[in-house]
Amino acid sequence: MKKLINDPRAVVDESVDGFGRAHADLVTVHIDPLFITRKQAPKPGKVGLVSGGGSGHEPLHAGYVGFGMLDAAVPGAVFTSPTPDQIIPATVAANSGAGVVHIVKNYTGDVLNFETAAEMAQAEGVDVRTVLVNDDVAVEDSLYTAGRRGVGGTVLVEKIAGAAAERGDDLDAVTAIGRRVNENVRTMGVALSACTVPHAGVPSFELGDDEIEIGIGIHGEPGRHRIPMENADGITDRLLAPILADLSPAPGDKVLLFVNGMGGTPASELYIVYRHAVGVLEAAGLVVERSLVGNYITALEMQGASISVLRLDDEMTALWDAPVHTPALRWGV
Amino acid sequence: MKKLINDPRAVVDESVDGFGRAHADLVTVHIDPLFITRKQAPKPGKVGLVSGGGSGHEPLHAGYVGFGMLDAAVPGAVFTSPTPDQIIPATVAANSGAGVVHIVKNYTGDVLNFETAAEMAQAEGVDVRTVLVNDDVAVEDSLYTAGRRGVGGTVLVEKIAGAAAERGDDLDAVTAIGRRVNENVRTMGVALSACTVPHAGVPSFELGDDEIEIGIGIHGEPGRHRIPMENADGITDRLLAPILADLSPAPGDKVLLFVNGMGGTPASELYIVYRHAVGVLEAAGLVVERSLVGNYITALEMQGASISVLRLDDEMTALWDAPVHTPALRWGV
Amino acid sequence: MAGLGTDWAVAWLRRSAAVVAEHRVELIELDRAIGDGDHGENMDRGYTAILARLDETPPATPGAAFKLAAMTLMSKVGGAAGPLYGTAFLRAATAVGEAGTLDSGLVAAALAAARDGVVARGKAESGDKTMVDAWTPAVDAAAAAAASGAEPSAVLGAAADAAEAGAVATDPLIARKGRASYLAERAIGHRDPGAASSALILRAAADAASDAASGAPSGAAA
Amino acid sequence: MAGLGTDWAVAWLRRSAAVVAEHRVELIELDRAIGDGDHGENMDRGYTAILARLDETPPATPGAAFKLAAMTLMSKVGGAAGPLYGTAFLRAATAVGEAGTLDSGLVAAALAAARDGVVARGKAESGDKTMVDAWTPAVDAAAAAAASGAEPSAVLGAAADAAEAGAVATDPLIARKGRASYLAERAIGHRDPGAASSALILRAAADAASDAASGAPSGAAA
Ligand SMILES: Nc1ncnc2c1ncn2[C@@H]1O[C@H](COP(=O)(O)OP(=O)(O)O)[C@@H](O)[C@H]1O
Ligand SMILES: Nc1ncnc2c1ncn2[C@@H]1O[C@H](COP(=O)(O)OP(=O)(O)O)[C@@H](O)[C@H]1O
Ligand SMILES: [Mg+2]
Ligand SMILES: [Mg+2]
Ligand SMILES: [Mg+2]
Ligand SMILES: [Mg+2]
Repeated sequence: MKKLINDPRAVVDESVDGFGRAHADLVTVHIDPLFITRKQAPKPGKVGLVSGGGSGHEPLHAGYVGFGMLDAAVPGAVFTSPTPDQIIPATVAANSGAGVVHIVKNYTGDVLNFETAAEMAQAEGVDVRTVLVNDDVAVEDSLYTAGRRGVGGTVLVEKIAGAAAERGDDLDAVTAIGRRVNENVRTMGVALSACTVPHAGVPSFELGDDEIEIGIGIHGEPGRHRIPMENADGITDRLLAPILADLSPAPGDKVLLFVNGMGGTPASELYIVYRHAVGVLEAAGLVVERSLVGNYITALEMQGASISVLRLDDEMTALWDAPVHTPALRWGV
Repeated sequence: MKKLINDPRAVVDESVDGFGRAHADLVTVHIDPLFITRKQAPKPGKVGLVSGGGSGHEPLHAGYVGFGMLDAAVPGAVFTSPTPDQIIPATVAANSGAGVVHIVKNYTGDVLNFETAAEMAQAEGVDVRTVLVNDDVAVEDSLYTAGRRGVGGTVLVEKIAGAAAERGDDLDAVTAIGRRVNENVRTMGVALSACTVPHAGVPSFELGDDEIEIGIGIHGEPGRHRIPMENADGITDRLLAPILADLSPAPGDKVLLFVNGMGGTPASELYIVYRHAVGVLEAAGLVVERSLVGNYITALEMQGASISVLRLDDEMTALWDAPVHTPALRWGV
Repeated sequence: MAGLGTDWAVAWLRRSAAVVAEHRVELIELDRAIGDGDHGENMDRGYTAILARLDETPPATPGAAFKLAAMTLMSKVGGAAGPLYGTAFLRAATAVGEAGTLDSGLVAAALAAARDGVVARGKAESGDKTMVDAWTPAVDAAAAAAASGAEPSAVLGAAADAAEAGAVATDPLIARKGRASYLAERAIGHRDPGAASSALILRAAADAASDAASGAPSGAAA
Repeated sequence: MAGLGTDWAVAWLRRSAAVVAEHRVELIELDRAIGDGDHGENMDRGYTAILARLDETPPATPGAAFKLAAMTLMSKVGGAAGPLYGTAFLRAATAVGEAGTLDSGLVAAALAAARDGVVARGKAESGDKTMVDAWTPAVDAAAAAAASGAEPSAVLGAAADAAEAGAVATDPLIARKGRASYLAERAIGHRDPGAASSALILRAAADAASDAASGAPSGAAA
């Protein structure tokens, strides 16, 4: 294992510390328990947005703390959900009296820890709602599993719900729009290589020189199918097919196309995937109204990508376009 | 070799095509010969900025085409400088009558091809100046080599010269500020792994499981020293020492600290490097006034990083802060 | 019939910490195969923190020791295992109340309460390939042993035996909860990491009890 | 004494294309060792384009063939090699002018002009571990052969022999120009890729000339 780290157990603390210094104009890092809040206090009366999860998915979530997106982010250990003693003070800090929305990716650990924290914050007088993100179509049979995972769609939920909160929507409205985004987004990923969790020191799974994992998650957990390597267009087809089957958009629908890098994929390859994905969506009669291409929710240095398709309505598009100013996403300001 | 590509020889064409589609609001892709121009025509009378070089360093250069930065970018084959027949029309397209600045990284291929193109564009009536970027302190002895390479500093030259052109500086002034940035920036890189050029199909060099290359360039060319793996703080010290020795800043100097990922390095690791680098610079009495952390000039999927330190003056800081709106760098707009 | 006191409870936690540290890599490997490779690290971080807190604020009753463990695991482990083990210890603490020593019946009741806590939080059923598959046989064996009049240490011994068998029995299962559920058939042939860590912890409880019964110094590492 | 005509010039370019394609991986490997691994790919791309243009607009004189090669290599190769080879062929075209056939003196003069073009553009000296180290011995050998009254095909044979020896002689050198210069001592023991491709191309010139002399079909691949 070769990584630009010092003590494997200090990776999260040191990285968040560096992040806080690099973006001191935007965020404040609180230590022990560890969480990150917006530097500029949000407008009084604004609904607070808190998200969090295991580390190793940077820029998610701390990179999205700032104007028009999150009020606080709670990083756990690498690939391990954070604990209630972190989530509770983050929730309290994000509450200006209008209540707080937890944006939680659907993993047992995240769900259980946020659930506990929400109960306890509620007991401290904070009105907490939860938007559960479960957009990963790789998990086919949700009756007999922990349910679909929250992956790429999380970024879109955070952006759009964040814009709704910023414009002054109330707790019910922000929760509703967050859920609406989740209901309209589907994601599927592929891994060309595994990633190595610092404290484990060995790759999280083994892939042959000519194998890829279709339906990979963002934790280096194995995917659903292992197949021989294919070219980018073929892989893109394989990712889009279950997305479109599940979302079943109608011809003429407007969509946001999000091609996400897993951390170790050159931008040039993401654009090759994007290129073919646009073609497939257009051939299906869809209108690609908005796009996002880059490393926005990663799995350490994994090589691979995910594709998310979000069916837009006019309100979502307007909220997507609304100004945002965070370390990792910025426009209009 | 596992990559999200189709035909290895179509990598640049397909990737630029996808890039053009994803950023159709900002750029226009011209094919055969291949170059990229700004969508929104620059103000008449504005000095044009053109850069280019081998592909594989994305987002450099096409990602920096847009308001406040480049007017045109010219991508070569992967790690191969572009040819005059591409550079000439890009130069003509960028010329609004006020002349054009070529920002050229100091590699024999880039220099020769841009030189030829400049002569020929000049013959077609375009006033062309060249800013040569050679910030890489890894190349020690420039008398007996092709000279220092242009690396991370290129991004800073493009941003700051781009802002000068955007505010209306004339050809001499834009050239001068570009050169001033180059004179005040030093960079040094490290590779933890090699990268694989698509058409070559094998890694550009072999590194042992416990070896790293200090002084790596951005083409997968070998670095200057190969040493056993060290921790992030130790590596950061090794990169900063020659930078500071060569730049010899005075205590109290204001600097911009740029920690750049080579393509396959997680953001968390870049922040760990950033954290220690800030400490070293502050201990040297420097004031870290501005920062940039992320993948801005890469070498395909190489794991590694580079550190650039730019000694700022007030004008450079103001131009750095000026609004920019490109696919890869955006603020203030 | 010797009841198990605070010394035992503390010894159990210390011994668990040692055992978890010793098996850290093994638990990571199990989780790497069908999860995300952090279970050993998570548990080790949690129990290391327990050791520190035991030194800071030594508990006065077994119930207080369980509560200390619950709060520490909840706040230091994260992931799925943190809230599950946290809830388990919290329910166990409630089950034993203020009791200074635990007889066989109370030991069995504490284990049952712990298991119920895991089920209440995680909603897993037996056969879902989770830690419940170690706990439920352990609870059943403990209840049977207590009903037949066994000593507390024998009750824990029976629980540990059953937990170990239960962990082994997760090998052929398809997971229906937790991360391993994403793998469907591909989880077959792998042991559930949480079931494995549960067996280790229950064995530590039994070993701490035998040491206490045989008068060995409490708190000795395995 | 048979001069070399347009047929020979075209045959040279076609044969070069075949040889470069055949040695593509070898040139990539050489460049991978001390450069950036693209030289074989760059040259192959350039000569493949030359083949296409030869079909589109067959040149009428050797000079026109050289000019076609110059423009194509300049616009398709990129990197350092593109402008260097482009300039070489451009200067060679100028040196031979409108001549319909090239005698030994003109062949030697064309090679000298090509070499001078490389030096003018790249500013490398002999011993800098560049393609100049193949060209300069080739130019000297060609001049000597022409002065001693050798046939054009023998002039090219002498040039090719010298270029091959010159390429081999780059092995022990430290590079002072191009990418390999960044390596300092670490370039020792590796052959310069541009010198190697130059030797291949000059050998192709000689082979095309022997074929022409022996009446073999022009344009045959090696
Ligand atoms: N719903 C559940 N009910 C009971 N146990 C569960 C449940 N989900 C997961 N587990 C247990 O948690 C273990 C994984 O713990 P850990 O690796 O620490 O957390 P994570 O899965 O969040 O990485 C599994 O091996 C399993 O025994
Ligand atoms: N200044 C120079 N003068 C002469 N030849 C040079 C010079 N610089 C580089 N070369 C030649 O170019 C070759 C490399 O070509 P190529 O790999 O195609 O370009 P690049 O170095 O841009 O990747 C070298 O092996 C060397 O022979
Ligand atoms: Mg985990
Ligand atoms: Mg090159
Ligand atoms: Mg786990
Ligand atoms: Mg090369």
